[in-house]
Amino acid sequence: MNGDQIFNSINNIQIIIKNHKEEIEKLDQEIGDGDHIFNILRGLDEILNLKEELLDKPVNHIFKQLGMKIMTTVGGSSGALFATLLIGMSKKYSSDLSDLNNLSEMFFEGVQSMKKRGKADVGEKTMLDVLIPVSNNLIELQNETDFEKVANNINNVAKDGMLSTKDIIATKGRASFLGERAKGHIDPGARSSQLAIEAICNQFINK
Amino acid sequence: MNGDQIFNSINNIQIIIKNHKEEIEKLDQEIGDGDHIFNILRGLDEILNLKEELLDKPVNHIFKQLGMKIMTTVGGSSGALFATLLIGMSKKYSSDLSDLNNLSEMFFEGVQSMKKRGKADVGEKTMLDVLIPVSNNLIELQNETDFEKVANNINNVAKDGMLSTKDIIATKGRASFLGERAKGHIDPGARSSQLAIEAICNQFINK
Amino acid sequence: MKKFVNEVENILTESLTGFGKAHSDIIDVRLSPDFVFRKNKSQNDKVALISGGGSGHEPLHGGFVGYGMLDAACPGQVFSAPTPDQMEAAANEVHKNKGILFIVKNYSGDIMNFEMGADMIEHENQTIIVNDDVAVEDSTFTTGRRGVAGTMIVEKTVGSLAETGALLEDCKIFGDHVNKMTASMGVAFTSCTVPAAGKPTFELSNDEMEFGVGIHGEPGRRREKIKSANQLTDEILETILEDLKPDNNQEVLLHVNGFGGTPLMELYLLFECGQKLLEKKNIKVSRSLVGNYTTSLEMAGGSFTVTKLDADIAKHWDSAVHTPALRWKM
Amino acid sequence: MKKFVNEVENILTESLTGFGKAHSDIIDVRLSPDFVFRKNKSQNDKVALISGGGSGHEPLHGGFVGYGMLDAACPGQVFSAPTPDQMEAAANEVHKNKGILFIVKNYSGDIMNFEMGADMIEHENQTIIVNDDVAVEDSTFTTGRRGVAGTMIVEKTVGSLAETGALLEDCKIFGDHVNKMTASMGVAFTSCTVPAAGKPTFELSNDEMEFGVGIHGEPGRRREKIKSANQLTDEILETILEDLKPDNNQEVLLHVNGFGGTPLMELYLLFECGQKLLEKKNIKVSRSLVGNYTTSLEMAGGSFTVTKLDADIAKHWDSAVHTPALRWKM
Ligand SMILES: Nc1ncnc2c1ncn2[C@@H]1O[C@H](COP(=O)(O)OP(=O)(O)O)[C@@H](O)[C@H]1O
Ligand SMILES: Nc1ncnc2c1ncn2[C@@H]1O[C@H](COP(=O)(O)OP(=O)(O)O)[C@@H](O)[C@H]1O
Ligand SMILES: [Mg+2]
Ligand SMILES: [Mg+2]
Ligand SMILES: [Mg+2]
Ligand SMILES: [Mg+2]
Repeated sequence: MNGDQIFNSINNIQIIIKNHKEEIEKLDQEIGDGDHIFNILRGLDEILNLKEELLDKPVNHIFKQLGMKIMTTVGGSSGALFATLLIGMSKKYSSDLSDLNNLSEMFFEGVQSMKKRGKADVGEKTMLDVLIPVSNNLIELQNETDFEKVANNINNVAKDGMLSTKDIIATKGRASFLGERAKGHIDPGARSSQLAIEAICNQFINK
Repeated sequence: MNGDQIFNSINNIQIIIKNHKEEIEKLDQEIGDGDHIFNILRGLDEILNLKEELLDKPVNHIFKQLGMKIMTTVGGSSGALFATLLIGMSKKYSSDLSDLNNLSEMFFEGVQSMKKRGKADVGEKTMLDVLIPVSNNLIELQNETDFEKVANNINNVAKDGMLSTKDIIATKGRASFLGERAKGHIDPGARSSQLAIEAICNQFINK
Repeated sequence: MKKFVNEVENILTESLTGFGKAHSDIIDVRLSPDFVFRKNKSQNDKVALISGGGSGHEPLHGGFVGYGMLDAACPGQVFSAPTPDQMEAAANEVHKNKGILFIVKNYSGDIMNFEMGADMIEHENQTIIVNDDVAVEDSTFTTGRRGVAGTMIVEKTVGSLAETGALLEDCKIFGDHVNKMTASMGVAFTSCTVPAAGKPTFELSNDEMEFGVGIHGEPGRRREKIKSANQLTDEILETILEDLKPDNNQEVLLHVNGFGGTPLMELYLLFECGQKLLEKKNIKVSRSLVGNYTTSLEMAGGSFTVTKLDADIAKHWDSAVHTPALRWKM
Repeated sequence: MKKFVNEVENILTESLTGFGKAHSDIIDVRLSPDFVFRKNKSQNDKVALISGGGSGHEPLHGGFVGYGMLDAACPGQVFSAPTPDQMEAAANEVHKNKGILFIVKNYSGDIMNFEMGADMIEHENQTIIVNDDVAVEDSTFTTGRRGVAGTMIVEKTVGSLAETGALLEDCKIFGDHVNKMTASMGVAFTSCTVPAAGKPTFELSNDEMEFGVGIHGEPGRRREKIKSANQLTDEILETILEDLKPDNNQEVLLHVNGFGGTPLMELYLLFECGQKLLEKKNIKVSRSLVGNYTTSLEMAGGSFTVTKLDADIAKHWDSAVHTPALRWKM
């Protein structure tokens, strides 16, 4: 893992999010307050601005700085949560491990921090319905050598998690204020998280 | 002239104004503030409520009371002006004169008061472009015995006056704030005044 | 039409009654004829200030009744001048043996009805006609300019002078002076909806604005494509400054007034644009007021008002005031 | 989208700068990280009150910084919670050796960001979570109710207590108490338009309203046909009273809050409806506040807030306050 790869992934995430801008915007307008897409886009812009500065820095330093940037520029629930994810991830990097091992450990740690920060778990109609299953799945697959298989797996888990939010009555986040009325709507944070994961997975899938 | 005839005329005026509600509303929205039709309708409602109380009263008393009612319930330019007209008219009634003579004298006096109140004259894109020519014409015709002829005459003078406001650049009233932009629009007060006159004239025209 | 309303005919009465109750510590409301007046009359004799006009511009004028400003206000129907009996009743209620000063915005309807009201009272009285709107060309042949957001600045400053026990004559002279030192101009993005009409007074397409609009949604100088806040500020303040011809280093009061439907966030942004432009021209904004003070129901848009300050105007602007909508130092 | 704006990205910075200039006598604005704070710090040590939240609710919170209310406010992007570094910077600027009290509306984003901010500072601190919106059912499993227009009542009363030199502990207890005594609910007639989005957040047809709407235009209890002001008042106040369970002859503060796009005339009419209904139920409205205090950009609509008064709350409501948006007795 290195700066180039990290920023390459962020680039791909930005592309996929921009391609789904209207859809994400609409999701948060329906069951939230409509700012989610702008929070995400602002965050991506801000961290891509750090590319030159961070490209050659150690991986844990990069994650920490990305997290700090998101923390200080995004705001909202997603700002706090994604900052927590990245800062959590930065703590677990070890130069002795393979990329997939590193990613699994780091991601697991990051998602654990998010759960604490959001006081939430699977089944509450949030981005954690995508991120928790993905982090569990990654741990299971951390010694797999076929990256395309891992990517396909993760991709599907993320999609399932995202779709599962559709029929949940939210208990966390803004959608929770809606009760029954939020049913039938996909959670915006789940959708943007799933898309980010899809962007990364696509890097490993030979289409 | 008696109370019955007066209230009958007011009734007819109300009918014709209601039939042109949308048109008058639009005229004041275009070059004014849109309240003219509501001022007029409120005034007509209020004075028709006085019917029972005033029916048998002397003509000058009736006009005075109608004027007072309009003065205290209508507001806006048209409230002040029509109140001034009626109160002015009330001062000139004489039981020695014929109806047409009375009407001519009373109306002339009323319009003179309006000119003073509004500090306005013909050619300023106001209701006076209808009322001044009408009052002059009435004076000329005050000894005519063919009422239908008088009515037809007056009717035409009122219409010409009303139409003339279309191409005047206003110097009085709200439309004056518009300068060139008011050109091409008929003055709302001129239209409502002309319609009122038409309603009365129609009583004497055998159609 | 979507409004908080029961029967449209009762909107004014119910609203005025609520207004009276919400501010029962300082004002009272009398109905039929309608007027708002100060509850705790000043101990000392003073010139009584009475203003009024069509409703729909709230907090103007009822919101400015109280210590240091108006003694009474006469609200007409929405956008229709009040009737003379309202002025008569208000005058009889609040006069204090030093005469009555009417403050009237320059519209035919207001002028005529206030004149008729003045004819009906026995107290000595004078009238200040406010005509601060530079959107409309002034000319000796026409009705002249409209009275808009500058009116409350006249009411505040003359109200303060009247509180000192000044003579009617002096209040009138000072009010005319403040009016001459004041100029305003505004722009609308959307129409307002008069309750009785139930639909918008005018239509603007999605990229149009009415430049130089009146506070009743009357047309202004021109209808044109919307522009950036900086461009609008430039055009409006240029026109205002042409009229006011301020000296170098002139101190001014800069008032950004919202027409009702524009968020505070934008009004403060507009203030920032205005302040920066005036600074560049060596004009010192030493007093400021930002908010919805002279509204046009729910119309989106706003206006700039600039008042050139001298020591007297500044002093009377700064002095204590206690009304429903403007309150400081007490 | 028709707004007073230059570049959409700069709307907050320009607006905050203008806000700082317009009220430079009492507050100051720091940018990057953004916060508003009192200019003339109190002489005495006091608990420092810091609030904040997404922008678009002006005058909340920046408009309530000043004597008797907040020490600082942290504005986020429009409808997005502020970032922790804003809270850290504000805390470091305004702390006065008696600890920091954060006042936070109950939204995930605000709570998380304020928590992170609190983690970053060394000063002793506590947090009051305001959750007065009874439109949304409360439950131990969910995030619970939203914080809405009642927040400024908490800020006013706790602000007053803090000014007396009270301990952090006592301010926290009192704030929680005021929050518990307060309940709100609102209705929207139109949507707001987030500047970055450039189009309305939701669509309501000509005869529809969103009953129990949130202050970000989030959906409420239900979407339904518009009703008369009296009917709306009945439904809203019933829900509020069910929650507050006032005693017979209970004294209350009745706050009618406009969401930004509704004329004052209608808000006072709503106040009249509310006051009459409460009177019928033997509840005494002894304090009132009517106006646009907790807005949702240009959204048309409004809310009722009722606070049950005891001697303490009444005293701290009445006490002197001097902020850009609320000022009395000084
Ligand atoms: N307590 C929480 N735990 C986990 N995720 C949350 C929580 N609250 C909100 N979220 C996520 O954040 C998303 C909304 O993010 P965003 O719109 O940026 O912030 P906000 O809700 O503050 O407006 C939701 O769709 C949901 O996925
Ligand atoms: N000074 C004036 N002299 C004569 N007529 C006037 C004058 N000012 C206004 N008007 C008439 O009044 C009409 C408008 O009446 P209305 O809409 O009821 O009052 P307002 O203009 O005060 O809103 C105008 O169309 C015009 O005919
Ligand atoms: Mg959101
Ligand atoms: Mg009119
Ligand atoms: Mg009018
Ligand atoms: Mg948000």
